[in-house]
Amino acid sequence: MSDHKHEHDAKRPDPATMTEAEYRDYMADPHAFHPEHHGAGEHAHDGEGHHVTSLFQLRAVLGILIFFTVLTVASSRAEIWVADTFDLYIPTLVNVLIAMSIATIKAVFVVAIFMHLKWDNRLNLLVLLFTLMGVGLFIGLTAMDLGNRKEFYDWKGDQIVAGGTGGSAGFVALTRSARGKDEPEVIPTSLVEHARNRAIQKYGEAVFAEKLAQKHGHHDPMPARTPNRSRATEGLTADLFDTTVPAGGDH
Amino acid sequence: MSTIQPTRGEIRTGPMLPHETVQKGHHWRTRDDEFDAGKLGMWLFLATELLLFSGLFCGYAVMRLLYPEAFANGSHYLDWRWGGLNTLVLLVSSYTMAAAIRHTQVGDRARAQMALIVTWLCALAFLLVKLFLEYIPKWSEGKRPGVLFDYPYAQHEMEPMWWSLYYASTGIHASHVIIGMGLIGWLIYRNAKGWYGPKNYLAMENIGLYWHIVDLIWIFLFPLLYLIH
Amino acid sequence: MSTIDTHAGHSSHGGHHGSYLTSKGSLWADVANWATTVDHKKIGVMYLVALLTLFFFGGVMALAVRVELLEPTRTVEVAGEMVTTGQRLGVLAPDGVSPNNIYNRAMTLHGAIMTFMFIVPGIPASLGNFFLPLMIGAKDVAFPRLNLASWYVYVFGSLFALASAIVGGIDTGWTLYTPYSTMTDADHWRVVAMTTGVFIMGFASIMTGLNFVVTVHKLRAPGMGWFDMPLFVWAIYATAIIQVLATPVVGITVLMLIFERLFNFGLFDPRIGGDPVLFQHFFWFYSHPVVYIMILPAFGIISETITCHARKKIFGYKAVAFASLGIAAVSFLVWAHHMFTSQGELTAAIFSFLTFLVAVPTAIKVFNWISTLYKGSIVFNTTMHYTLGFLFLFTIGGLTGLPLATLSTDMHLHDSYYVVAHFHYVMFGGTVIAMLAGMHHWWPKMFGKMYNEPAAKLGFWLVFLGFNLTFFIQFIMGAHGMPRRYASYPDEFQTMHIISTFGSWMLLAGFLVHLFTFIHSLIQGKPATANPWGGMTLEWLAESPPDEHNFAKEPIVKHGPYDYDTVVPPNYDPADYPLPEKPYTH
Amino acid sequence: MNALMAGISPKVLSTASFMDRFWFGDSSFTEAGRSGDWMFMFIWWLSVFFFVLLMVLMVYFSYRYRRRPGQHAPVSPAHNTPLEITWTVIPTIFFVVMFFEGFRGYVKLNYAPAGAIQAYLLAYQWSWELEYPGGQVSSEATMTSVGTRASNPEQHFSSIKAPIWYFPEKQPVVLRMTSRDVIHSFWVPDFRVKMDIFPNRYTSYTFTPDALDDTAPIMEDAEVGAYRYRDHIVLCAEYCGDNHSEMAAVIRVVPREIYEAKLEIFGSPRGTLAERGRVISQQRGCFACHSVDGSSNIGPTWKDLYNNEFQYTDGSTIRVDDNHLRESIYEPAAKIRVGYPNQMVSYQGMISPEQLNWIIAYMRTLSGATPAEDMAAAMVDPDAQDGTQEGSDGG
Repeated sequence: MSDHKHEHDAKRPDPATMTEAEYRDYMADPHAFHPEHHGAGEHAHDGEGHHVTSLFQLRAVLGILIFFTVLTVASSRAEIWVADTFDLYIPTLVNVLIAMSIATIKAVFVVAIFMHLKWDNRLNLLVLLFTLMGVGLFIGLTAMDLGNRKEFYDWKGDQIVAGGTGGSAGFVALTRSARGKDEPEVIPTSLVEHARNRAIQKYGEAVFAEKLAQKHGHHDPMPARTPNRSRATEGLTADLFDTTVPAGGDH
Repeated sequence: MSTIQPTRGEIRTGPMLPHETVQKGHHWRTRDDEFDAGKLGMWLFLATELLLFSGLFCGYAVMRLLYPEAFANGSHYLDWRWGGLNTLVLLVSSYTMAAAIRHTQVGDRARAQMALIVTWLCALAFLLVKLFLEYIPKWSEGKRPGVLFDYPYAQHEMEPMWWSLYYASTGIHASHVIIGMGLIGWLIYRNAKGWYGPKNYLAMENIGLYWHIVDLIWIFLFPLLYLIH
Repeated sequence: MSTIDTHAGHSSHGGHHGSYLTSKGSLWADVANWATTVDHKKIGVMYLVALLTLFFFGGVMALAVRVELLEPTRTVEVAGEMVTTGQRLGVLAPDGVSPNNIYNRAMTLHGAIMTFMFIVPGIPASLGNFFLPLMIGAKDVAFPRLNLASWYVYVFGSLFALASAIVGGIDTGWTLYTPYSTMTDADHWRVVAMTTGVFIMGFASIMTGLNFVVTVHKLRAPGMGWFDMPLFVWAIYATAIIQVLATPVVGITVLMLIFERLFNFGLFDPRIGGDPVLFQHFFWFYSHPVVYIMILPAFGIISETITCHARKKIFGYKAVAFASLGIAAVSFLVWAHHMFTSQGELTAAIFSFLTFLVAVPTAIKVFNWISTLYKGSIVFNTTMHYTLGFLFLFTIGGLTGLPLATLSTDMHLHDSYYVVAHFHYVMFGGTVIAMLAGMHHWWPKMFGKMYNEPAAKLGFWLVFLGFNLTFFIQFIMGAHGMPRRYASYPDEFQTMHIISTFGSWMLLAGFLVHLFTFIHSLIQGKPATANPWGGMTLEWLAESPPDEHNFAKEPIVKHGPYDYDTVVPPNYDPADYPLPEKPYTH
Repeated sequence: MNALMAGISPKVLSTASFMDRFWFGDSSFTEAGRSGDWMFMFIWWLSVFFFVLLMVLMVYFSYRYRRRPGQHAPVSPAHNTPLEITWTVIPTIFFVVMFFEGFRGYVKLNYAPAGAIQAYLLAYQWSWELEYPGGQVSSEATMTSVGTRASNPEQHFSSIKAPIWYFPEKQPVVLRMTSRDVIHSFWVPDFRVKMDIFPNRYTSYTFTPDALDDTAPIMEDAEVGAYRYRDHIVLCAEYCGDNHSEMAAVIRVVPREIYEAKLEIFGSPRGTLAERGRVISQQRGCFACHSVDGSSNIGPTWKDLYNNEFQYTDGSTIRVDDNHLRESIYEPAAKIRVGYPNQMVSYQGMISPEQLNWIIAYMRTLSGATPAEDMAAAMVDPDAQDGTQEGSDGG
């Protein structure tokens, strides 16, 4: 680098004498700058060299975005319909992948056209890519830790239990808006159970059961399509291969 | 729709509008430099926004891996129609925002103003749907975050966690929408005064970028919360 | 053959207002002027004052911690009654509060103030703010108003955090680990105030970082290519990237923590099914890169001072510059080495490996600095004392990090005093010492006054020896089995703790000497010339102290920042620095 | 570590080298710990070498090339690619070596050989409770000499009783640890390992204490006679609140027969884990659908269930382990055995996690495991801590 710089010093252009367009080029890369290579018209015009997106383009993008929104909603409804009609359960992973791919396509259109990144300075694209890399590392490595806590002892990982394995409900003194009250309400059980108990107390068992049926009666019990915690799910779910007993949930 | 003609190429008498007399900052060499710097700064800010939300997405991913059933149940509690409506509203507002910038670039101040107002109204519509059709009914049913949870018909132990993440992510997103409304309102005011034109629209461009990021995050939140189960 | 265009003289510049320190007339006019200024130099000085004030508070807490540890706090039986002796801070405890709790609060405040409020903004916001535009020949940073806003946000956030300290302080440890931080002080808002302060200060950090990235990209002087930038600028640039990319994550983390405390959100709360290790991942994703936010600017300062005061071109410019970027990049990949004892084994192995990766560029930098001394012309002023002191202390700090990156030895040393000693060697022996080097190096430029060299050297020796006395013994203590954050401890460590506490007093004496020399310099110091050390970088082109708009005429760069062997420094008498007879060529 | 508490064994500097004493006070008392020490010493001497090299160069250059008035620095190259590559590659090689050696040591420190005693440790603010596989709980404790001022004795401990846990020499031990409130960390400096303890997961701590040699002190015990022993202090290394620094315990390594005699003395007041598991199963009505003798019923029999493979309706074959049992009890519908109806209801909230662990321990004995080598999930009962009734949260 600068070891041999002084040999070139004489040839270095003087920015003080440049036109504005030349100067812009020069600042972009002073070492590569050669005024004779600078053609008029490469850069811009009447002072503002920024891309003007045509209205047609914007409207087209809006149309595409709406189309993909409809598509993603449709795919999610279709999945439920397929499950109800054909007892065919698509694995969650596939759904996630489809929905996220569609969202990514939408995002690319927004970023490229609406946010002008297609015509923008490459540096801004670089900023975005580095950011996405950071996001990926953050989520990826954190999630990886969660999945790999039991290398030495089988029972070490995957044991996250509300209330803690050590104490469960007994010691939990969760308080509902405890602050500022003399006698905070202590919730001795899990939050869900506590809410249910209160409702049963309020309505009585029979009415509660009726209300519960009202809430959940209109749909089939949710199939337990869990990427289950004792073994990883492989391939499509049960009912594709074995139609004897539908794997219904307990609720 | 507008009686005011584009100003480009028009010979006009009278006082100069503010956007025609704007000078560069004293420490900039050219206005182009200033413009590029402003945009670069905005993109860096958008990077911080993405990373801010990445924390929520990370929490979502980890908790979903832990409690998939709770999250499946959770998405069933949300009505995809309202979410979808909000998605459309935000997409349209994103389009009008981009259009406003385009109109300003070609000097059509009146149409830009219309586009900005539509954008603002869309943001308002988004918030109204959010508040009156989502938050208030759900909250009053007892579907609340964390320890405030009081919904007796829950089907899974971890549903309070789902509501925590739902309220955290949509709430932080909604706060961005509110800030965006403030900024767009400011744009409308300044545009009415004639601050923006073909040579001076950096503020509009940057607020536009911000608004598109808000839209972008919703594009991901919508399927994650409403559709995947 | 000075080839930099020097001052064209005051007359050629129409709007010249004299130095940035020139009074506006009345006191009120000055206050109003400083409070509303967008001048990066004034903001830099304001940051410096705010930082040093907080450094003082954090230091007081550190001294309190050391005093507490003078005695192991033993419960002994006196006339049939159990009596606890030596609980020095415990006398401050109100009835019903454990004496240990007072120690825990002091320890937490020391950590929280020093990291979040002093050392993270530290060098970039003060010296960086002042010198980054000067060094690249700009009139100001890219967004001057944002710069001022960042100062106000920083002060506002600090006040939030200090408010929590005034009403009693928090006892969570600066790392705020859940679930302890969500359970402690359950009926009080102190923890929320502190975390809100951290959240607000995050914005200040982002604003500064964003500003610097854009400044470096867009405001370099004509002729200054990327490899003509001084290494301090490279370091600040790398730092700014980390600030922009890492800080938002701590924002969302403390926001979740605040929600956790207000509504028991559950994400980090094991009682509702959350995962406390997830908090640690969130926290360290920010707080490890932050270590490099702290140390990279220090590297930059050392690259400047060692070249200037050894009158020597930096050895391996590109290696040092790329090492800065390399460290910035890798810093995002090593966060979980703070959690070797808490996470899964596979993750631990991966992060151990990545941690060693970050050691490589750091080692390269140290080798390069020492090679720079070779065949130099080294002057032993205070700045050079601090520079060599930095090399000594930082090398210890870096090498003692190796057993912490190694999985098998970290299982023993983690969370012990060994770790405390290690990060003090890096943070204090590295960053603070480098900041002192930078302050002595640039003091004449910032305030136009020279300081008393013998007194400053005395200060150096007190700081240097006091620091080693305080912290070296802690390596041994930790390996012997002394855990961190202990208010009372087994007797066998008492001798070592006493030595450490004596060291902390010596350190205090050193800082008082420096405080004295600086104040003395402001009042009675000799006026400084524009370039008292014969530096080559652009800031020495400006007056001492610089003009309101930095340079009378925009400088145009025609040589590298460290061409001491071919160019006579600007604003300097060529007789003092003759060129060598045979300039080096290929 | 010495003199933390009354009655602890005096410090004996065994075969420790000078550097061992300088850095660690003594050499480690486990094989794995010594290999960690060796690793540390390797890094230490390497660091010393490089540090001295760099500092000698720095001081020499500073002296040799100090500024002399009127003389300009001689010109020298500003970079040297071979040199720079060298000093990049050499540290990298060392770092890679360190990483691999460190990882090997880490595996050694964390992996217990087969046949380890598995004890169950509960940490809470601010003490520990350890339960042996047979259900015994140590009744011996020693007063720490560290403590806090008793300004409010109701709220704070004036001094801490540190429990003494006996373990046999040369016997691999696995502690299965969890916490009741906040994060703690289990550190035995003599063993050179620490491991964090979390409120909602299990972590493990492994050690194999050395044989007691002649340097070990002799304890006169009225009940079991004189024996050699060696004490190792346990400290909490993760900040956990006010009395974090008083959270101590003692691991006392004794000959095997003394260990067994001690366990005999401690007794098993609440029965072994398996016994408790049988009682809980009875109380929760498990035997209405499940048999324990291999006979068929509504649900699968528990006889020879654990650690055997079965077919499931989703086509998979699963070896029944702790996690699977936990899932089957808390979410019975997730996996259905071929040939059995999906009829069981969830016992989430009815069987607490530690009761679940006892049931699993019981199932293990039905599959031929003995309590002593029981690797099944189990946990001390936190209720015992408060002296309240067992199973108060169940139905």
